Amino acid sequence: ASPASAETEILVSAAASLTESFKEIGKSFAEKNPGVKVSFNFAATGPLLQQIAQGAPADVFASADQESMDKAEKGGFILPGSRINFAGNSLVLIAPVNMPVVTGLGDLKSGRVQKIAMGNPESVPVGRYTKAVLEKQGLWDTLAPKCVMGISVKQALEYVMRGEVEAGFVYATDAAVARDKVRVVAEIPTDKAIVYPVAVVAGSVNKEKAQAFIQYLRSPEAQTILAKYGFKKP
Amino acid sequence: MPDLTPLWLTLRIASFATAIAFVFAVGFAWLTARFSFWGRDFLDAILTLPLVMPPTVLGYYLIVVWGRNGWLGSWLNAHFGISLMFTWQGAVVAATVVSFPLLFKSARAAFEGVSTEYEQAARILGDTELQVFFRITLPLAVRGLLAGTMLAFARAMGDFGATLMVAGNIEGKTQTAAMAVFDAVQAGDYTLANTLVAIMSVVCVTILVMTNKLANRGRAGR
Amino acid sequence: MPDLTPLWLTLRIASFATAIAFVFAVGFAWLTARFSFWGRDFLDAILTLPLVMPPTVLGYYLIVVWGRNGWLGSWLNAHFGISLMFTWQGAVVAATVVSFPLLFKSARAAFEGVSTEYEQAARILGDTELQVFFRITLPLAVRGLLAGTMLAFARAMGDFGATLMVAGNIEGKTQTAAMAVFDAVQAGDYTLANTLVAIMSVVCVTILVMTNKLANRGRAGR
Amino acid sequence: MRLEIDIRKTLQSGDRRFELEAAFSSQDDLTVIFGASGSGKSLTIQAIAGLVTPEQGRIAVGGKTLFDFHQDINLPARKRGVGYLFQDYALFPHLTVRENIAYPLRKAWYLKLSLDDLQEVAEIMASFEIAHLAASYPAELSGGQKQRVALARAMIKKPSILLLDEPFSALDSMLRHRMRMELLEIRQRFDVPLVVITHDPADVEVFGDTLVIFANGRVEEVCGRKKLAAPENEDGWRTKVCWRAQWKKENLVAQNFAMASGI
Amino acid sequence: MRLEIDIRKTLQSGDRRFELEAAFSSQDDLTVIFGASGSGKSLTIQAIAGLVTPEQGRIAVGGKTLFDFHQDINLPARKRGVGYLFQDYALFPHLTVRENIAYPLRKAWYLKLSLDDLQEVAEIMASFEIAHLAASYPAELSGGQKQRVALARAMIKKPSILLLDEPFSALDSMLRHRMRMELLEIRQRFDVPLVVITHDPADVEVFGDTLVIFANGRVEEVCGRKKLAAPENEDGWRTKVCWRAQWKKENLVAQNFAMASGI
Ligand SMILES: Nc1ncnc2c1ncn2[C@@H]1O[C@H](COP(=O)(O)OP(=O)(O)OP(=O)(O)O)[C@@H](O)[C@H]1O
Ligand SMILES: Nc1ncnc2c1ncn2[C@@H]1O[C@H](COP(=O)(O)OP(=O)(O)OP(=O)(O)O)[C@@H](O)[C@H]1O
Ligand SMILES: [Mg+2]
Ligand SMILES: [Mg+2]
Repeated sequence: ASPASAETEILVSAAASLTESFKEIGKSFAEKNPGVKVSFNFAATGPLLQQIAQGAPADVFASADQESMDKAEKGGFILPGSRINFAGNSLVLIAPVNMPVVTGLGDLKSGRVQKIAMGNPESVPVGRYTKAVLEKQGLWDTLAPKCVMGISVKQALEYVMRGEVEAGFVYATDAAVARDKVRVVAEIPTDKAIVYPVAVVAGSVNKEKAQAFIQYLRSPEAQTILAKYGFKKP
Repeated sequence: MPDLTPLWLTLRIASFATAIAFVFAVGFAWLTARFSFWGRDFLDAILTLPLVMPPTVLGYYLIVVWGRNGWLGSWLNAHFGISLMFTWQGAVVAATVVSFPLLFKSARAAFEGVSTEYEQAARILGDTELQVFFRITLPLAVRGLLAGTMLAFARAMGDFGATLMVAGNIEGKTQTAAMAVFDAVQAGDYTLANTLVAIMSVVCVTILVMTNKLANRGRAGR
Repeated sequence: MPDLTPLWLTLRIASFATAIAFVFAVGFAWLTARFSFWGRDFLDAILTLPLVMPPTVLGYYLIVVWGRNGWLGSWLNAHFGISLMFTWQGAVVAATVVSFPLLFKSARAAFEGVSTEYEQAARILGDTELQVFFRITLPLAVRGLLAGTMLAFARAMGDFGATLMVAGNIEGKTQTAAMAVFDAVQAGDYTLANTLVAIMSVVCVTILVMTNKLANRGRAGR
Repeated sequence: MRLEIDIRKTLQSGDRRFELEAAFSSQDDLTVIFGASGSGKSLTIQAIAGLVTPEQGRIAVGGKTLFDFHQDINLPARKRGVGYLFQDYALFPHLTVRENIAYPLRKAWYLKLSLDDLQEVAEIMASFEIAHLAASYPAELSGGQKQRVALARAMIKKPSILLLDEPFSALDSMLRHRMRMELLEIRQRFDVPLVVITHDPADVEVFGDTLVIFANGRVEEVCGRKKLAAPENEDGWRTKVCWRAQWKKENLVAQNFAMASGI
Repeated sequence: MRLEIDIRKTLQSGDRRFELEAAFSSQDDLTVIFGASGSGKSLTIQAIAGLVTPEQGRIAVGGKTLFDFHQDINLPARKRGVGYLFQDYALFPHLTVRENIAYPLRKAWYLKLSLDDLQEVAEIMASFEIAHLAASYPAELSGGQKQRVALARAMIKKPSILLLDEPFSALDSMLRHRMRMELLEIRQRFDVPLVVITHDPADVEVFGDTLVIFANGRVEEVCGRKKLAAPENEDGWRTKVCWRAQWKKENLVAQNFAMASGI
């Protein structure tokens, strides 16, 4: 922040899937809090965490999964006690609109389903959820060879949208964006609820403002915006 | 010791991609280096463009073209029943596209550095244009070509975004070393990441050093 | 018309990165091209390595080194109070690293293509080694250097992974064109993505064509 | 009639402009082109070889038309069947001496040379005294050695005409003498006409059945050996040279006079 | 005593091995090196210029030691202050004729030439008859034109010794004559000793105050003009040349004899 302007700036490192909703929330937050400017750094959760671990000057860290936040907490990168959950999501099975092959989880085993897109369980949160579900259903071992692991949930969505795969696992919010190209076959209940945590970064120099932003995420205004993009209440 | 399948796959993909890129790059480079035609600089710039695109974006366009429903891909699928998506051949296509500009530019500069006098001498000695090219131009441009080939090979080995998009990241089938490293870094498994990077580096350095040595051995005076 | 800030930023970053990479690449290229020393091929291979790493992984290593807690970064921070993380200068560092190998390899091949006879003639005419380099070697290697510079510039413009890691993706501050395109593709906004890609391509082609034209104008006979 | 040439060509370099208007014909097997530096000699034989395309005119060798602007004939260099010795040799730097000389014989790309061909290469290397250099690269040769290799390479395919651009300039006098005899022998054995550019009056003497004198891009004078011109105006050096070429060794006094003034 | 040289150097190319053992000294301002092709002439003057580093021995010019193996002296080429004319000219292809000639004058990189320097360049171009070529690039020159440009470039800095590797081979006889006179004049005006490699007996005549004859990498014979050796064994051509160089124009008969046998 430059000393010349009275404006303080907070930098929010947020998961890529929050891009549209957070941009909107940022605007409405700024309206409510004159003198505060919110900037965003959108990327996959993995890089965001690495950046924070290496001392990136972020003030707020909004992750798409609990595990990354756990790591951040364990590493001492976030302010203890500042962590809250602000949104929820759900896992859905989708298929291209013009491909009627898949009607439920059970169809995935069929020979007519050659490829299934999902996030990479090793690095993408949605992939971890998907893998857990499939393992619990006893489908993982059969389906794993068919699975195409995207580096991001968006990549999995892309494959489904372009009809390169017969089915895919993404978040409900992603499916909502591509409503005209993909069809939601089923919502898949997950063991652990899919909730997005947010926290103040330990190295932040604007801790109060950061805290204010986090609080704002729980406000009705912010929740309305999040709902608009398909997010659930935490 | 981590699983080395991705490494072999990477080497195979990179080799094929470099070979294909070589043929096209040398062809275009020769064309632009030896003939002056309208729009030559423009063609040159267009052929360099793949370098400017973020690989993932390039991958996206590759799917649009080569995907099962892409305009070239659907034709391939309809007439030959083949699809490049999620196959290592698809990875080759992606790696070829990303490494092509490197070879093309190097080759063009190399060809332009060959004195036309030698080519003229060869013509008088009875060579056709094709013979001139293979017996004189190509061998005399060998340093630049080699540098370009090594760049292209390294780039093809390291490509991640475009390859991933086209070939998917299917373990044991299309997962390349770059993807494995990426996964490890993403997953925060730095020990694995470092090991993989170390192995990749050693392999790559070995290949580069050996190529250099071979090239120097086979090189003529001057 | 989309916001063009990322484009200007990209051009600025790419220009700085290319300039820095040029200086180092030319230095190392000259060293490896003109002197024969133990481990030369090895050094050459090491300097090509950044190309083999997936950019994101490279970015990871970069922040390990340059981050505020990194071993070079912490020193910078302690002594000068500056940090490269999330600044456009950081993006320059990342783009420099990814584009360096392209310039280095091209420059080395170009220098090796310069006949040492001209250098000897210049020495007899009273030139110091430095003068020989600037007045003879460099101008005679101009084609290859130019090709390498254009490659490096294009690569720097298109870099995504490494730059993102070091500089972040902060709109109006460190978001480059490549990131904007990537974001647009991610958001499924293909119209925006295509527009951005089209603008980037036009800008890049214009720059490349103009560079080529300038170079040809300023070129000597032969 | 073995060589007919009548061409025009304009060369531009910045403001400087060079106009070549070369027209002469030679019925003899030995033609020497003589003239001041920069007068267009090299350009003319490059046009015969097909390295330079004239803007106008006609070139014919031994009745075969190589170039004719009006008939739209322009044989590519490889089909002209001429031998050419470049002024700076143009030896291929990536090939050894042996490979350079064998170059025109090896038409398929990777085929080994036949035994006959190898024999031929060995013979020509021996006769040019470069057999010991067979495995060296051009960069490792002395100036005269390069020139002999280039000569051997130009001659190995028995060309229908042999164009030589200052073939002996880098040779010592012993070798020069021997190479001249060698060339004359080859000329007779294979009946190949020679066109020689030279600055050496001794070459004019030996090779100059027809002497063509260039000045400023134009043919100033053509003297056939048969046309026994009287030495009328002795003040022009060209006349002296012509005259000298015609009278050869028979008139030593004249030769000495030419030598003394031409040092 | 202006030039002293006593060096050894071995060159290897594949199986072929060339051993240079050059030892001679010359008190005269004009030294001609004569000898068969590949006998080591070019290598020797390259060693004087500092382009080739001998394995052994000593080189001194005008009392200044340029190389001494035992004293561990090896001046870099740029400090030797010699002028050198390359056998294939080595004109810088990216510079025009004027820029090539002005090259040694322009020491700071981007500085303009001073008026004096420009004047000097213009003068030397005029005296070498290449003023009209000033803006051309080397690739646009004829063989002889290249050579004159190279000579002008080597001479503009008034070197302490001027080494010439077959300086006139590509020139026509008129020009050759004039260039010789030009060189001799320069030599006298600036008192710069010349070392000339040549195959032209006329050069031997004009420049050969000391004649050094090379054969197979060794100095076969050194004849000073003063040492009036009797022409004892006339069967060796070298003797003839030496002898001829000594007797010069004074003995036309001998000259003719040498000419006839040396054609
Ligand atoms: N780089 C090299 N490697 C091996 N041999 C070499 C090398 N350079 C020159 N030679 C050999 O050294 C010998 C002497 O060469 P040099 O150039 O001094 O001859 P020269 O007397 O100048 O002959 P010329 O009159 O033909 O120019 C030659 O036999 C040549 O082949
Ligand atoms: N590419 C070119 N562009 C412009 N002028 C040229 C070019 N090539 C040659 N010239 C000019 O054409 C003229 C004739 O050149 P050419 O090489 O035929 O001369 P030459 O008679 O062979 O002379 P020399 O005896 O010096 O070799 C020269 O004045 C030369 O400068
Ligand atoms: Mg010529
Ligand atoms: Mg020599």
